[in-house]
Formats: sequence, structure tokens, C-alpha cells
Amino acid sequence: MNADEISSWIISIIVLTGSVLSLISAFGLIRLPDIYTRSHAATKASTLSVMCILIAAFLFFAVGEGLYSARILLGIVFVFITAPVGGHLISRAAYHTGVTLWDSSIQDQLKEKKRKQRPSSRS
Amino acid sequence: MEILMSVAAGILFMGGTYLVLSKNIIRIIIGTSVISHGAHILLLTMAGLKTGAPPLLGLEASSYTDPLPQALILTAIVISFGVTSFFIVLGYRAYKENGTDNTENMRGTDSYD
Amino acid sequence: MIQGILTASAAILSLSILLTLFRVAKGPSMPDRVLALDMMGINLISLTAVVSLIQDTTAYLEVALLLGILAFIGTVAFSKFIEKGVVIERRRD
Amino acid sequence: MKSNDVILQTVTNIVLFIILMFSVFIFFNGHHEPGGGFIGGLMTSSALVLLLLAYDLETVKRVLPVDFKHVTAAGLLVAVGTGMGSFFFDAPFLSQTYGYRHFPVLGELELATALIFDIGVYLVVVGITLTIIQTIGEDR
Amino acid sequence: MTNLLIWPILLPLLTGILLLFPRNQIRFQRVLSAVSAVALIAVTVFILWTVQNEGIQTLELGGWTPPFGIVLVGDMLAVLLTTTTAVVSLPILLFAMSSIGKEREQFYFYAFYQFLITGVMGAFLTGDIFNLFVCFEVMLISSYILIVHGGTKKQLRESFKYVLVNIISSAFFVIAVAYLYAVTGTLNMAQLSQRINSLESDAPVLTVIAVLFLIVFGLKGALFPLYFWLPASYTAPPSAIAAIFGALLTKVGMYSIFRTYTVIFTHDTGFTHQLLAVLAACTMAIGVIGAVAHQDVKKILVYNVIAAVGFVLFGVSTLTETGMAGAIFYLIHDIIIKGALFLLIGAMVIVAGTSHLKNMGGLIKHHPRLGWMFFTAVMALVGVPPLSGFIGKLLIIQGGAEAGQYVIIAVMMAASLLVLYSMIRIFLYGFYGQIQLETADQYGSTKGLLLPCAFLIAVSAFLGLGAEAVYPLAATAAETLHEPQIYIDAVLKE
Amino acid sequence: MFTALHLAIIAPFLAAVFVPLLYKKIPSIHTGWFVLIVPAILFVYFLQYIPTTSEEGAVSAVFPWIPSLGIHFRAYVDGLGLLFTLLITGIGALVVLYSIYYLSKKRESLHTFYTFLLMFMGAMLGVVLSDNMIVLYLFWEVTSVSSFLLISYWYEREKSLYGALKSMLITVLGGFSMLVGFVLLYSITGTFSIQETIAATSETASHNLFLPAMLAILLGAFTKSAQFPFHIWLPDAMEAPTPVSAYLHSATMVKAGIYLIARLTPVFAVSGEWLWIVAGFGITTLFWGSFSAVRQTDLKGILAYSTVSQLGMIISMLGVGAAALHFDGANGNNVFIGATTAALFHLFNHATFKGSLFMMVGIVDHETGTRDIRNLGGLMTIMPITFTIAAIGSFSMAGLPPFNGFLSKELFFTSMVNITEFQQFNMDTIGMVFPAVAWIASVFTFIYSMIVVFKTFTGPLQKEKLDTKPHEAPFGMLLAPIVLVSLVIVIGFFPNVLSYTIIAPAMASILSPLLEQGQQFEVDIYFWHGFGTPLKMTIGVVIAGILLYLGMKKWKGVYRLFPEKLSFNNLYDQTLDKGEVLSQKIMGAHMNGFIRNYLVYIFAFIAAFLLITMFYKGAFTIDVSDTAPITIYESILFLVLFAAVGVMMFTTSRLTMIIGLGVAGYTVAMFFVIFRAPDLALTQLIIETVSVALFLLCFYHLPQIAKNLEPIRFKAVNFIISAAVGITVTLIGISAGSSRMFESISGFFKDYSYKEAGGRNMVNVILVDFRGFDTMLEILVLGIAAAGIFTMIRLRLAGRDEL
Repeated sequence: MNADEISSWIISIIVLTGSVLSLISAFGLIRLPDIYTRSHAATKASTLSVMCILIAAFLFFAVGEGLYSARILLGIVFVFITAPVGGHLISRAAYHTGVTLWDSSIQDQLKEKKRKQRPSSRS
Repeated sequence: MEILMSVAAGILFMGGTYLVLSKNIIRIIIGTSVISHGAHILLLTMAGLKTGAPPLLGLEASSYTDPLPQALILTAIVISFGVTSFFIVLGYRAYKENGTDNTENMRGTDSYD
Repeated sequence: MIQGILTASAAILSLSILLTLFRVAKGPSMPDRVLALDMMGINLISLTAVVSLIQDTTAYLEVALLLGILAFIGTVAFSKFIEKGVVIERRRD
Repeated sequence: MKSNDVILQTVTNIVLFIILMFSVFIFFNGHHEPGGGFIGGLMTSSALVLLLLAYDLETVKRVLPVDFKHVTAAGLLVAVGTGMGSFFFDAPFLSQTYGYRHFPVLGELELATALIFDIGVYLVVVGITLTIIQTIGEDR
Repeated sequence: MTNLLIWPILLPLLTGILLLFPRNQIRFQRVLSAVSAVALIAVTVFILWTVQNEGIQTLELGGWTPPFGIVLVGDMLAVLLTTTTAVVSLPILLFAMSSIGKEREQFYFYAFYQFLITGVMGAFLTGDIFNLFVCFEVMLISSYILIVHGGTKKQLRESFKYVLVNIISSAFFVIAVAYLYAVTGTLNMAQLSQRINSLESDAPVLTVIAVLFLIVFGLKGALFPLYFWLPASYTAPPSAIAAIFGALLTKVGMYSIFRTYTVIFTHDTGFTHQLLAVLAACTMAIGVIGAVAHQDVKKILVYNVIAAVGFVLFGVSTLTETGMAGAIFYLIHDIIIKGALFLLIGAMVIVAGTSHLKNMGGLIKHHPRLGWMFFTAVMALVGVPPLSGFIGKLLIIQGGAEAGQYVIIAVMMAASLLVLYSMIRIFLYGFYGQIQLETADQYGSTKGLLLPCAFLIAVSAFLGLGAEAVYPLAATAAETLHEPQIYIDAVLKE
Repeated sequence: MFTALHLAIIAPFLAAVFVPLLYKKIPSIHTGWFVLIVPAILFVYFLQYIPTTSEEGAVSAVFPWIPSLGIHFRAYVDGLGLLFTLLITGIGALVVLYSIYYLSKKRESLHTFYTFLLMFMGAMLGVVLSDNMIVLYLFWEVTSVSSFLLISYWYEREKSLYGALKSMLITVLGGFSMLVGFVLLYSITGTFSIQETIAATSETASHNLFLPAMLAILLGAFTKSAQFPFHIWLPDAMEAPTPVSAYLHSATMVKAGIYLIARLTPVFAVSGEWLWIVAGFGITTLFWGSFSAVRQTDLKGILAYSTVSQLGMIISMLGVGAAALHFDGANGNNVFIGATTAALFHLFNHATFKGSLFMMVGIVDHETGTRDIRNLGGLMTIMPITFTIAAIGSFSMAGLPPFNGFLSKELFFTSMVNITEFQQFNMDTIGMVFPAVAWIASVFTFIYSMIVVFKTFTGPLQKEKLDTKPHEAPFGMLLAPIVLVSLVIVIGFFPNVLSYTIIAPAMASILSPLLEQGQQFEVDIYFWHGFGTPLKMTIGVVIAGILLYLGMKKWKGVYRLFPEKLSFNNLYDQTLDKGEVLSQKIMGAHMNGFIRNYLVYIFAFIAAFLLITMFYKGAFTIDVSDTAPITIYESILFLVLFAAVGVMMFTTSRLTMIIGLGVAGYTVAMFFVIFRAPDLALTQLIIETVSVALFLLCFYHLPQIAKNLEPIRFKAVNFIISAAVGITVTLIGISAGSSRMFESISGFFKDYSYKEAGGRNMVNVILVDFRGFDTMLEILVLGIAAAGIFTMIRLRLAGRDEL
């Protein structure tokens, strides 16, 4: 087993890990009870999965063809920046449009805060 | 694969046709978009899905995919984008002006006498 | 063998796309669907990357990056639409 | 509802830069790698759309005081103009040519008239996307 | 002279682009578009002259030899039609200037008009089936906008339907091209012709594709049973726009059937052309039935557009040189006379203040010139010699007789009679009958509207009386279509 | 060559151009005086052809109009043409003269009247003097059109319009049919020249298009000559001003059909069908016209039906005369020649007496304000000259001596009796009908002739029923009818004035095959030709006629046996009415403005056409040998696409639908990636995103989609249609993909993209270089769309009154 093959194996393992992670997060998306919990699965786990796979791709081309692809790096950075923001925006939208929490949720801090602000809020 | 993709195009056409045949403006407009997706998929399929490198000569592969259909699809996609966006706005304006999103109420009077 | 693993990964990724689509279809709320869409976008990035590994070509890397950008823009647009009903505001007050 | 979009706006500022860079890159690379006028133009306009999403029409208009309809027309003019350039060489309409030229600092570069044509395409695409979105956005 | 053939496309295109800049300078817009329209006539006539003297002209765009690049082919049919288009576009433009209204002029009316002409010219001249699609789209998107231009309720309502049908037909156009490419591996019409005609065995799938093309172009050209979209959408926009539609839009669809069914799909004429003939007969019938059913002058005319489609396509379906020459002649005539009639009806509606026959009457009292022009135009439409409709009809009948289609000839003559009936009713109850108008300009005046109509009628008369000058051109065109090898040799230069 | 002859033919048209000018510039003089010059000069001009045609035969001059189609304007003057020409110009001059007094220059718009009249005159000249069928057809149609205009001259009257429309529809129907007939003849002989067709008779007769061509042409002739059952237009055409009736409906236009039959006799006479059809229709019309005339109360109505009847008579004689061509030579044994003589002679006579009668009616109408015989009576003393005219005209029409009508009636009876001796086509048996019907019809002719004279001029004067106080007409108005009745008398006494100048040359044209070089027909018409069957028949007619006239009240009930509902007039009206209602039903049934229905039809037709073609032609093939393999993730992606489409189809939330569209679009992009099209994937992705953004932008304003808006049946139809479309697309896709027949042209792009166009991305090179034109037009589409959207949103003219 030479270096090339070893690296290939490593890369493919990372890819597989990434994809399994993605599958898990997909299950999370389906199984979890409300949007706020689902958003954890959707944003965190799948961000990790895509990171894995992009890194694997970077390695693949770096090792295989000696190509250090700036695009992949850029992509990684980009996903890293934007994924949380996206999750944030969706959750916020959900909350503002009054999507209810799971029955078993214990805490809703924002609600209390909002209640205090209500007189000034124009909502 | 070609057969599967032909079926896919057929499904897109079917879905698009079904949507287009409903009475609602939104559904109709979306239906046209779906139909054009079907047309593009079909154009790609018809050229043959033979394996080969993407049509980039830098890759120095032994065989390349047929680039011509891709160029045609690109043209078709862009055109249908222009037309669709026009159609969206048209649907919106038609709704605003006629006050209905139901095409059954958009018949227009056709009197003979 | 490696091709096999990569193909399997691609299959798993497609499967998770299919699963997210279930969420898109089911909802129940709009944000649920958008969330699922966001995740689907991310999975598509992964899938694109895997496919470019399978085909051993760098031609799709732009696609992957672009997908990231667009998934983001799409998410922003949808969540703004849900939250405010308007996608682009004339003037913020 | 007054809302607080600080997070979005901050991220947008960064991301916008990335997208615009990428779009210019993809535009110039178009002749050899995936990309070109359409995609570059669409990227640029999607960057501007992001700007519109994060801010609002008036702000963007202040930042970019351009009539995008004229951008569209100019783009068309550029594209048609490149085609007509071949009239001076008695070549058929839309004949393209290319050559390599040495530039100081930049080194050897390929110069293709097709690129000018592509600039036309780019301008048109940017022009129309923004025209459409602005027009609809301004509609009441 | 290399680039001669591009000018009919380039001229309106450039004009249109330039008109996009100064939106509010109506004077500039008018002058530029009129100048461009005149120049277009000059250019197309010059090309016609060149083609007549030197044979088929081609222009390999970008310098790429066909079939790899796009080639513009100016054969006699295409060139005749571009010339006719140029000739009809000028008077309609002038008519628009005095009737369309300031607001529309400010909102790019002239630019869209020029773009429409660009698309039409491109569709006539191109020798590439996919480029034909693109040209169609240019034409269609301009037509969408022209139909809705002004945004009245009726326009929005009808243009929605019009756009919808056309989007669907465009999608089918794309898949038709896809199928054709899959089977033949090329897009160039000349090479398509060459390849399909070189087939030894019969290719049933090509027949299916031919039928698909017939459907696609039939949708654009309002062939039975795909004409549903036409009547309402042609009556929605202002008269000038309706005129250019009535004159040109369906004609492009007809031209495409003409082209594909003579140059390309001639491998199974027993099926395809018989189908075309039957559909043509049904089209005539339904067109005149619709024309008889209505009392609204615009509707009557619009259904006559459909009937004309049947006449021309019947000529095409005969596949005889006489029949095709007749179809070409009739096509040219129909472009001119439909333009004239739409303008006249438009003027009529303006002066009568209504488009319904019941509310009209006695217009001839105050508007004799309008009335007599209308009468002349109707006679030309019906095919009363020596006006322009006659020669085409005669040749189509001859071609039909050569092809043995006696039943369809009978249908055609019956349809012609009903065309006469439907149109003469407008004259009888609109221009004749009880006088309804108190003064000449009770509702509107014909100022500036009659000259364009007169011009078109003069052209029609010239086509009929001077048929000797025009017929050889149509005959040459028909010969090229009848012998595709001429076309193939000219394009592929083998 | 454009000769003086051509000029003479189109002179009326040229003159017509100046009429409005004269009317405007010189209002003090009645425009008719200027117009009168034209027919007068032409009459004199054509008189000089008499020696030529009677001695040398035909004169012709060719002016090439569309020689490449074999359409030459060949002016051809022979005996037959000249006969008609002289009638047209001669009667034309008289009618114009009459009209000068009839039409007031103050009240009427004379310029239109005379323009139409001159157009008509020119057209008639053209019909009878053209050798080319197409040119003949041209002028034929112009006569229809100009007569339409003349009938509808008083355009504010409802009845004028009705009559004009009727005459136009029927005559143009015939015209079209005739044109088809000409084309069929052309496809047999290859020439449009009548003379050449006659020369080629031997080969035409056996052709299988011979009979259709004949029938088609006869339809044209019958409609024009108002033959039963197409005669219904003629009575309604009486709404025209009387000069028009006198001219068109007695002397000229209706005789165009007769001209055509006469002209083409040599071509068709060889067939028995011709004989039977022409003679049969003629005799039927003769009877029906005369029978119907008796029941009319309007003087013009009587004359109209009388014209119908007389035309039938002439045509029956022409039909019978065709029997002559079944024999050789023009010797005394060939008795059937006499029928042709009679036809031509009566043609002339009819023009004279009917013209005068029409003018007489016009005078009565003009001076009393009515033409209804129930209101008229006792005018004999007040209008003696008019009475004289009426009497002479009517007696001639009734066939009484010593007027010319008697002579032609005798000849008519002779020919009818003779035909029963013809040995072919069952003429000798069933042919007995001809003399019988002819006699009965003549009785009715006698009756209505008496009605015209006696109901108008004798009996009590009913002043209270008249609008004006009747008095004799001015001399100018009487001049023209006086000329005509003088002709009636002169020809009555000296019939042979016409024999060799006009009738014999005309017969030479009709029966040309019978003549040898330099030979002429012998035409002798005498008052006294023995106390034979014809004379007995005439005497019988007079006796029966007088009896029936006197006892009219007793048998008038016969007419009530023919219910109004079964008349051809009613048929015509019903056809138009029911036709309109039916067409409205047809259109209303499917053109209901509901776009969904239109689309259902369109899609159904598309699917049906394609599937039928496919299975009829056996085009469906599957060939899997050259296809790419299917991998798992591709099939899962396929499922994603499928699911997305399903979501879109069945959701009721607009946002879900838009998301579904986005998913479908992204999946399509993914397929582009898998199938190695990075450029496409990039474009598709961005465009999908922008489209979704646009949807969101616009649909914020739109309402939610109503649930369960559509009933199950509606959905089921949609589903079936859409499934059919989907299946069609798939099937054709599979079979087209399986039957690749040629190598694609794309190899070129691989070879030359970099070498010639300097780019490594082939797709991009194709877009900007190889197919740059596509791209240019494509961005134009985008530009137009953007400008259009801008326009659509900004420009709102709604609320304006749009027509």
C-alpha cells in the first residue's frame, strides 16, 4: 500500500464520514419535534458534514494533482460564515411569525423579554 | 440512463402540464417553469449521456461530452429565464388589474350579437 | 474500491437530500421548509464535491462554491419573506 | 415591523466582497474554465440582490446611482458593436479573433475580441436583473 | 458586400437599442424609427435585387463554415418575405405615430416594434433550426410586450393567455430540436435536408418529429386545432399593434412550416403532407366559421387571419411548384392586405367610437375615402382580380388540382365565399346602412391614418396588376423549395 | 401590344376615374352628360367591326399581362362578342341618357353612381371581348362587384343592402365555381385561351375532369344568369335605381351567363349532359319565372321574374342548339341550328323590349311614387306616351305580332318542337317535355305581360293611394324608351336587318365546328312561315292566356299551394341565419375564453397527434446498447425530482410550491453536474435562485391558493391529459435516442475550439464565437424582457376607454 493509496483511503473515509453525518442530520431534521430543535440538526451537523467533504476534496486534488484549489478553500470559508447566519435568520423568522415551540420546551426567554417591551413594539 | 432521464423529462412535462391546466395563476406560472425544466433535461439527454470529461479542453481527457447541446441548453435556459420573469410580472399585473387569480374569471366577454 | 466508497457516499448524500425533501413537503410550518431547503443546499454542495471526486475533475468546484453562495441568498430571501412578507424593502424605517 | 438586521448586514458586507471577486474571476476565466459572461453577470447581480436583501432599495440606489436600463442597452450595444467591428475587416458579422500580447507586469496575456462580446453579455445580464428587481421592488 | 444579409436584422436591432436610451424624446424616437424603416425597405429591396441576379446569398456568421456555425441564408423565399415585412412595417409605424398615444411612445413602443421586426427578419433569414428558435423568441417576447403595452384590463387578461400558450409551444420547440438533433446530429437546415434525404430506409421517428414540428409551428401559425389563443389576443392591443401582429406573427409560423416541410421533411410526404393538407382545410373552415359568427369588426378580421393560414398551408401541402409559388404569392399578399385591413378597421373603430357592427352605420357619408379603401382591401382579400389576392389563389387552386386535392379546393372556394360574406358585412352594416354619426369627427378623426392604408393598398394593387414582375420571383422561390438540392449546394458549397 | 381595342375595353374604367372630379368641379351640368359620351363613342367605334366580323371572322389583339402564367389580355372580337358589345354600349348609352332625367343632380351623389356604372360597363365589355379565361373571370368578378355597388346605391335602405348582398353572394359563388372550372380545364389543355381550348376539344372530351369542369363552369353561368334555383337574387336586386335595373338586369349582366354558355358551347356540346343540363335548367327557369311573375304585385318584381323566365328561355334554346354540333355541316338538314338563331335573336329582342319596359316602370314610379299594381290604374289618359311604350313592350314580350317578340317566340317554339326529333340522349322520348313546358310557360308570359299593361294603365285611377299627382314624364326621360320601342317595331318588321350583320357571325362563333372555311350560316327570319305547329301553339297561348287573365281571381289560389317556407328565398335566408347561429354555437362551444379549456384541447391534440403518428408509423424503438449506466445516487436524485414535482402538483401553499420549484431546479442543476455540464449547472443554479426571488417578490401580493377550488372531475381530466403529455414526451425521447442515424457535428468543436477560437471551454467558445449570433439575440431577449417588465409596471392606461 503506497502513499497514494493511503491518502486515497483517508480521503474516502473522510468523505464517507461527511456523508454519514449528513444522513444523521437529515434524520434529525425529520425526527426532531419542532423547528428550533431541527435547526440544530440542519445547521450544525450538516455544516460539519460539508466541511468534511470539502476538506476531503481539497486534499484529493492537493495530493492527486498537486492542485491547491483556492475555490474549495473559499467555499469552506463561505459556508463557515454563512451557515450560522442562515440558521439564525430562519429561526428568527420562525419565531417572529409565531411558530410554536415543542410542547416539552422549558424555556422561552425571548418571549418574556418581548412581553416587557410590548408597549413600545409595533408588532 | 437515457431512458431514466427521458422518463424524468416526461415527469417534468406531466407535472408542468398538470399545473398549467389548473385555474390558478401561480400554479400556471410555476407549471411553465417546470415544463421548461423538462425541455432542458430532455435536450441534454437527447444529445447522449456518454461518459467523458466535461467539455473543457484543459482537462486533456481522451473523450469529451458533446458541448453543442450544452450551449443550446444554456441559451434556452437564459431565454426561458427572461420569458418566465416576464410572465411572473405579467401574472402579477393581471391579478392586480383584474382582481382575480382565477383564470376562469379571466375569460373576457365574447358576445356574438 | 475507493470509487465504491465515493459512490456510496454520493448515494447516502442523495438519500439525505431525499429525506430533507420529505421535510420540505411535510412542513408543517414555512420555516421548517426553508430550513430543510437550506440543508438541502448544503447537501448539494457535498454531493457536487463528491461527484467531482468520482469523475476526478475540478470542473465542478465553481459549482460547489456557487451553491454555497446561492443557498445563503436563498435562505436570506425566504426568511425575509416569511418574517416580513417583503423580500426587498423600498426603504427601511 | 422594525427589525434588527445587524448580523445579516455585517455578514453581507464580507460575503459581498467574496461574491464580487468570485464573479469577476469566473467572468474572466470563462473562455477556458466554466463561467463566462452569463454566469459572471448573474453572479454579480446575485451579489447585488444580496445587498438589496440586506439593505433596501433606496440605500442601494444611493450606493449605485446607475440606471440599469441604460446598462442593459449599453451591453447590447457593446455586443452588437463587437459584431460590427468585423465590418472594418470585411469579415462576416460577429467574426472574433484573438491574440497574445505581452504586458508589463502582467506578462503574456490572451486578448480575445470574444471577451469584449462577453462584456456585453455581462452588462446585459447585470442590467436586466437589477432592472427587473428594482422595478418590481418599487412597485406598490 | 460580405455582410449584406445581416443588415435586415442589424438595422432594426441597432435602432431598437438606440431607442432604449432616450425614453422621453418622442420626436427623436419617431424620426429615428421612421428613418430606419425606410432604410430597411431600401436594404431589403437591394438584397432582393442581388438574389435575383446572383442567386442564393449566404452569410456565415463569425466566419465559421456551415454546418458548424450559424449561417444566414437569403434564398428567394426568405428575401421576398423580408422585403414584404419591411414594406409593411413602415406604414404601420406611421399609423402608430398618429394613433398610439404619447404614453405608449414614451414607454419604448418604437423600440419594441423594432425588436419585433428584428425577430421576424431573423426568423426569415436564418438557416439554422436552433437559431430559428432564438429568433422566434425575440419576436415572441416583443410581441408579448406589445400586446400588453399599456396594461389595460383586457390587454393583461388576453396577453396572459397568449404568453402561456406561446411558452408551452416554445418548450415543445426546444424538445423538437432536441429530437431532431438526436436523430440527425445537426442543426443546419441544409445539412438536415441533405442527411434526411440521403436516408435509404424510411425513418418513422422522423415522421413523428415532423409532426411535432408541425404542431410547434402550427401553434405559432394558428393552425387548426391550435388556434385558440389567437382571436382574443389580436383584438386586445391598439390597432397599430394588432396590425403588425395580423400582418406578421402567424406568417412567421407559416413560413417555418413552409421551410421545414419543403426543405427538410420530405421523406414521408404521403403522411405528413396529407396531414398538413387536411389540417389546412380545417383551418380555413374554422376561420371562416368564426368570422361569420362574430359581429365585432375586429373579431371578424381576426378570424380571417386564421382562414388565410389555411389557404397558404394548403398551397404548401401540395408540394407542387405551382402550389408553392401560389402559397408564396398568397403569403406576401396576405401580409400586405392584412396589415391594410387591420389599419383600416382600426381607423374605422376610431371614427365610429365602437367596434360592434350593431352600433355602426353609414360611415361612408363622412368618411368616403376610408370606406372605399376598405372595400378595395376586402376585394383584394377575397381574391377579386386584378388585386393581389387573386394570383395566389389561382396558383394554389392549380397546385391543388395538380395534386388531386379536389375536395380541399372545394372547401377553399367555400371558405373564400364566407370570407367575402363576413367582410362585406362590415362594409354593408358599417359603412353603409343608417347613418349614425352626426359629424365627421364625432368620436375621432382619421387624420394621418389614411395615408399608410393607401400605401398598403397601392402595394396590393401593384402585386396584382404587376404580377408579372412579382411572379417570377415567387416561381424562383418555389423552385428552390421544390429542389432542395439548390438550397443545399448554396449553403454547404459542396 | 396595347391596342386601341384594349383601350376601348378599359375606356370606361379610365373615364370612371374622372367622374368624381367632374362632379366636384362642374356641378352645374348633370354629370350624366359627360358620362354619356363614353358609351356613345364606344357604340360607334364597335359598329365599325360589323363588316369585319361578318366577312373576315374574328379580330384579336394580345396584350401580355402575366405571360409567365399564361394570362394574356387577348381582346377578341367576333360575331358573338360583337353582338353583346353593341348591346352593352348601345343600351348603355340609352340608360345613361335616361338616368340623366331619372336621377336628380341635387339629391343624389351622382359621382358614385356613374363611377359604378362605368366600371360595370367596362367590366361587361371585358367579359365579352376577352379570350383569356382568367381575364374573363377578372371582368366577370368586377361585374359582380359593381352590380353589388349599384344595387346598394341607396345605401340607407335596408332592402337595398339585402338585395346587394344576396346578388353578390350568389354571383360570386358562381364566379368561384367558374374559376375552379377554368383551372380544371387548364389542367386538361394547358391553356387559358378559350379559342385554343375550343381547338383542343377532341382531347378534352375524354378526360375525367371534363365533367367536373363543365359543371363548375355551368354553375357560374347559371348563377349569373339567374337560373332556377339561383334566380332568387334577381328580384331583390330590383332595389337598385331603375336605370340600373334596366341596364344590368335586363340587357347586360344577366346575359353574361348566356354569353359564357354560348361561348363554351363548342367545348362542351359533345356531351349529352351539357344538352340536358343547359336545356333542362333553361326550360325549368322559363316556367318557374313566368309562373312566379304572375303573382307579383310590384311592377319591377313582375319584370324581374319575367327576366328570369326569358333568360331561361334563351338558355334552353342554347342548350337545344348544341344538338346541332352532333351533326356535320351547316346544311338545311341540320334543323337544330335554328335554336341557336332563335337564342341570339331573342337575346337582342329581349334587350329591347325589356329595357323599354324597365324604363317605363321607372317613369311610372318616378311620376306616381309607387310601383305597386294594387295602387295603380287608369294612367292611360294621363301618361299616354308611357302607355304606348308599355303596350308595345308588353305585347312584344307576350309574343304578339307584329313585334319582334312574336318572331323570336315562333322560332323558340320551332326549336322546341324540333328537339324531340333528336335521336340521342333520350331526347326523342323524354324530350317531349320541352315543347309542353314551353307552351305552358308562354301562357303565363302572356298573362303577366297583360298585367303589366292593363293593371297599370286601365281601370280606375286611385288618386288617394298615390303620393304625388301623376303627370306625363319629361321628354328626355321618355327618349330612351322610345328609341327602344322603335327598335321593337323596326325589328318586328325588318328582322333581317340583323340576320347577316349580327346574328350569323355570332352563330359562327357558337357553332364554329360546323362551318367550313368561308362559309356562313343562313339566317332568314320571316313573319309568315306557314301554318305549322309553332303558330298553332302561339294561337293557343293567346287564347288560353286571355281566358286565364280574365279568370285570374278564380285560380290565384294555386299560389298558396307553395308555402313560403319551402321557397328558395327562404332557404337562402335560413341558410344565412341558421349558418350564423350555428357558427356562433360552434365558436361559443369551444372559444369560451377559458384558457384552461384551450390548453386541454391543445395538449390533447398534441399528445393524440404524436401518439397516433408514432404507433401508426411504428416509430417506437428501444435500444439500450449505447446508453450510460445508471448509478444509485442518480436514481435517488431522480426520486428527489419526482418527489419535488409531486409536491408542486398537490400542495395548496404557494410558498411550498415555490420551494418545490426551487428544489426541482436545483436537482436539475445537479443532473447537469452529473452529466458533465458545469457551465449549465452554474447558470441553472443562479437562474433558479433569481427566479425564486422573483416569485417571492411578486407573489407577496397574491392571495393564497384556494383549497379544493377544483372539482374531482376537473382534476381527473387534467391528470389524464398531463399523463398523456408526459408519456408522449418520454416515448418519443426514448425512441429518438435509440435511433441515432448520423454522427453529430460536435467533433468540430472539440478540434477547433482552442486552435481557431482560442478558448478551452468549448461551451463558452460555442456561445461567444461559433454560435455568437444566438447569444446576441438571447441577450436581446433578456433586454426586451427587462424593458418590458419596466413598461408593464410603470405604464398603466387602465381605466382609459380602450377600443
